[in-house]
Amino acid sequence: MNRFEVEQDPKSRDTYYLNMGPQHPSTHGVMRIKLHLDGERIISAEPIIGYGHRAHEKMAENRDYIQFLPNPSRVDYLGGMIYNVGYCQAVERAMDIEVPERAEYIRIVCNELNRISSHLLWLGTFLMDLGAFTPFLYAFDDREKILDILDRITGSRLTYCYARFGGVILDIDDVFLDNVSNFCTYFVERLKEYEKLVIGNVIFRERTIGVGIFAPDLAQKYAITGPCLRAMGHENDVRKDEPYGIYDRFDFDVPTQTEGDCFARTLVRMEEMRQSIRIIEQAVSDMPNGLFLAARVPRRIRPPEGDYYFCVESPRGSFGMYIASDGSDIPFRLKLRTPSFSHISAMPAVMASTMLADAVAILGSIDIVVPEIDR
Amino acid sequence: MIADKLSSLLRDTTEVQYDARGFHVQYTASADTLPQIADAFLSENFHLEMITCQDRRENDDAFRLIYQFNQYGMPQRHVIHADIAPDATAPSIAATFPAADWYEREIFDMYGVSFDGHPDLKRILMEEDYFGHPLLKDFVDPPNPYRSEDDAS
Amino acid sequence: MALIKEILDGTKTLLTGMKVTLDNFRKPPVTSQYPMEKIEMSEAFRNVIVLIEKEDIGSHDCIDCKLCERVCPSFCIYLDGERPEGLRRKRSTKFEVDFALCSDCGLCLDVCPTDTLGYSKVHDEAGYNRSDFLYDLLEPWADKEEAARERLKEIEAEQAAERARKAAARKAKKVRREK
Amino acid sequence: MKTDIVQLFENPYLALGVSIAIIMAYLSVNAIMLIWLERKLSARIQRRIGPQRGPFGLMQQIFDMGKLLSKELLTPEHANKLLYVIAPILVFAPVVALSSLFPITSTYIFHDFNIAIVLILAISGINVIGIFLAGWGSNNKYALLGAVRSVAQNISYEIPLILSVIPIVMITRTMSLYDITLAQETYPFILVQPIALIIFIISATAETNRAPFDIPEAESELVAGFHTEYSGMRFGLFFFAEYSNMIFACALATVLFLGGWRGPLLPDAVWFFIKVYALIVLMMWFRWTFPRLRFDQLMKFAWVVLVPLSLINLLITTLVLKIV
Repeated sequence: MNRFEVEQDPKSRDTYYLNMGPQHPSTHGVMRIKLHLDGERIISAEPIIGYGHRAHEKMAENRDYIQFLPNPSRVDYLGGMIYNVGYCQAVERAMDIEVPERAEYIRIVCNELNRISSHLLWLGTFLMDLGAFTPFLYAFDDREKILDILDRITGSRLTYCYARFGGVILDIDDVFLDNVSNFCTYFVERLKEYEKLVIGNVIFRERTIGVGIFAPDLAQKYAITGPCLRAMGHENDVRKDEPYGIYDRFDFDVPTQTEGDCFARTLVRMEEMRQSIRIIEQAVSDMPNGLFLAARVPRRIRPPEGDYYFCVESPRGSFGMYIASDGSDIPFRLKLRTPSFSHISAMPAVMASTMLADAVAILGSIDIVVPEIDR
Repeated sequence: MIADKLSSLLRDTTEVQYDARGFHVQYTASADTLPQIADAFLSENFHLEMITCQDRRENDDAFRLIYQFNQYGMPQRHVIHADIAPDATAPSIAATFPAADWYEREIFDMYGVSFDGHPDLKRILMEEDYFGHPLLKDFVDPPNPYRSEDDAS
Repeated sequence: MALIKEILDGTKTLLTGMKVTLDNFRKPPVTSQYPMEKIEMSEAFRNVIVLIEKEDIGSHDCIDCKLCERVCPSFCIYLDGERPEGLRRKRSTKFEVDFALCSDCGLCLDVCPTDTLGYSKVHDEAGYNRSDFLYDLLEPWADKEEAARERLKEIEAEQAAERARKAAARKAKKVRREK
Repeated sequence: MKTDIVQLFENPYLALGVSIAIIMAYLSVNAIMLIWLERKLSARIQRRIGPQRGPFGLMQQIFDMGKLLSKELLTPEHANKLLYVIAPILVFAPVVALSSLFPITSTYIFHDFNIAIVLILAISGINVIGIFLAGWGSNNKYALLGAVRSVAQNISYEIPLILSVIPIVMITRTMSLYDITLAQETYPFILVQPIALIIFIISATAETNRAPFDIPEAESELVAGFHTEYSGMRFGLFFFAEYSNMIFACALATVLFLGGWRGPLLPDAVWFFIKVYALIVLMMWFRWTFPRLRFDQLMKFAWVVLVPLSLINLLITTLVLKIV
């Protein structure tokens, strides 16, 4: 008996269990949700995770800080750049490594481009879960443009390993900056099109308004972060609250909605893309000259003994890295606190007493990335 | 204030340098007071950011549970260290913070630490019939039965 | 009345959506015909690592320092080397990369002291076995190895002469200062 | 002057055989062409190129057919074999049976039947049974859910569909499709019954289980709905049935509202097919633009919006006919 089970007539035996997943078109990966259904209505939902467990935390205990560099971007393949940069920033803070100005600006541009590409993929897959196939391909087309831009300097399109302790691996050029500015102008127009096609659509509104409401107390109980939290009315963004890197130099808003339903989450993410464009435009116009990789980086990365916690705003929420160092080359313990893990653990409370089709919409709207849950 | 509520429950309060460490206060507590600590944090509008564990059997002959609480708006991270003996169980705080439910399952899965009063303590990331606890320092990776010799490179 | 207004508003949004798709219908396709038309890989494109030619040597300059082997997070580089007769530096005799394990992180390029590692620009490798991806990076350089070693001897001789000259100069300076 | 093709033959069984052969041949080719059209259209809407094998990608469909035909027909272990096997046929059969009723030209028709509309509405209801049997027989929870949804949806939308046809019958005082087309000599009925046409198109989209009303096979929720377990040509029959149903529904709309074969300059049959395919393109356009409705919203839409609206339309038509 699940704690979130809706009361049910004990005499009624007309309920059944449905396995949504591990292979299901809308679980976005190998994840399983055990649904207890009464007709189309969900009595209880139990997410079962771990199908994509790759033991990143164990890997971290077996290799030194530098060798763990390619891993963070594999934890969440959609926000790879943000995770990659975030891990570098965590180690840089622990080691007190100075990062050159130019590198910081490059990181901001890449981070925000990556955030937009992640949100675009979310938009596409979310709408595909709702049955609209065309916006999915439009979103992928735009995402492809971002990947092309990032591909030019990072050499990868999905799992970036671009940041290094003390900067980035390759300098950007004017062509890159031009591409970015062109993309910004193009994308602002394109967002309006999305809004016409999607946000205004009456069917989309019917499917999302009032669906999958995160009750106000849920935030505190389950440590909801990111766009899901902002859709509940909390103006909470790691980039504003604990500005890491140089986020405190940029002027941007934290979009919030109060309803906490799928539609609010959609609006928050759409607005977030617009704010990311704002940050990128500022960063591109202020781009300083100079080094892109610090000249003096310690050869051996050995943070002083103690615990470190560093969190970044990933497209899904607050991604935290807890590093326990014993003063050696190898982390004693590296815990990855991933936002999707918290969000999916709240699913039993959110999904109870919704419809089967809503379960799909909710899963789509919270933007889960299964490897990030399983790590 | 959270500090007043916690003063009777915690020892070794250390204010740490936020700029270097990323959290504000670090405490050491004994494991059996964890439910009271959780209640205190809940009443002060904190949320449970994460629970994790360290295998310190080699140095201190203990597992160290690490609870991290934070609050929305103004970040205020409180980290609580609670050492438990390798064969002891810790009290569950899933009743206070439902978020702890999965974290405690994960620690049970990865370290074999049991939690009293957990609603449904079972493996979460590894399959249910798995034998070991992978994040223990003395864990040995078993040979993969599904991979044939000529496949291995 | 409210219902009718709702229906009309809803219809309007549906028509706006249909107009968006119609507008896109008139635009040209954005897909590229991949196998028919080759895609230019970017400058920074990462594939399997290769040994780059050093112009003065006429071949690669891998000195078997094993730094890349040590830093590789996937442990997919296998190196071996020897010190040829009459050479100060070592030459690698085995440089294999198991690309099936490689994660293209680029850490080996970072640590390479002679900068002789680079990326291959081939992007469409395929194979039937894992062993198909065990690349021998020295293979393309095998026939140039002899010449390279000869060349290296000359270079090292030059370098030695340079060093000797500098040492002599230093010595002379020291002697002069002592005087 | 009209001539029934059926009456050209002395032997009625021969006539039947020839008619069915022609219709089957047409429906198969039509389904293949419509799949091609849908794929090309969706590709252009999504700024892709779409199928490319052969001229204009036409060969792609032939190859796909070959693939479907050559695939093994799998039957799940605990499926109800009989129901599982006859379900695809039951879905496809009504369309074949009813296609003979449409007056494609003013001169030659298969057979003019004086209660054609009643026959069409009655027999087209059979394919619901086929879908339900498919879902029930394949012993799969997703398929069953799809079947349940499908039955509820098809029965609900049958009512506004019928209610939107009645005004036409009232105006023309006949149920023969040929006579209804003749009655639209001066103007097509879209001008007098626009609301009925809209209701008809919406209901027909729902009846054919196409997006945005494709909840019985909603692939993001139910994997593939009622045909989850089907493979090979049995799946192909469902596929054929979908497109045949489409052309069937659009042909009915053409006859009832758009004046059938009537049109200037071009031959009758050409005008008929232009109208039919224009409606089909419209339905495809819907599909590639809109998200899917939720099951309960779909039912609500039928009962709260469409049924009252069609009743009001019927009432107004009655009043106007009474006064005029």
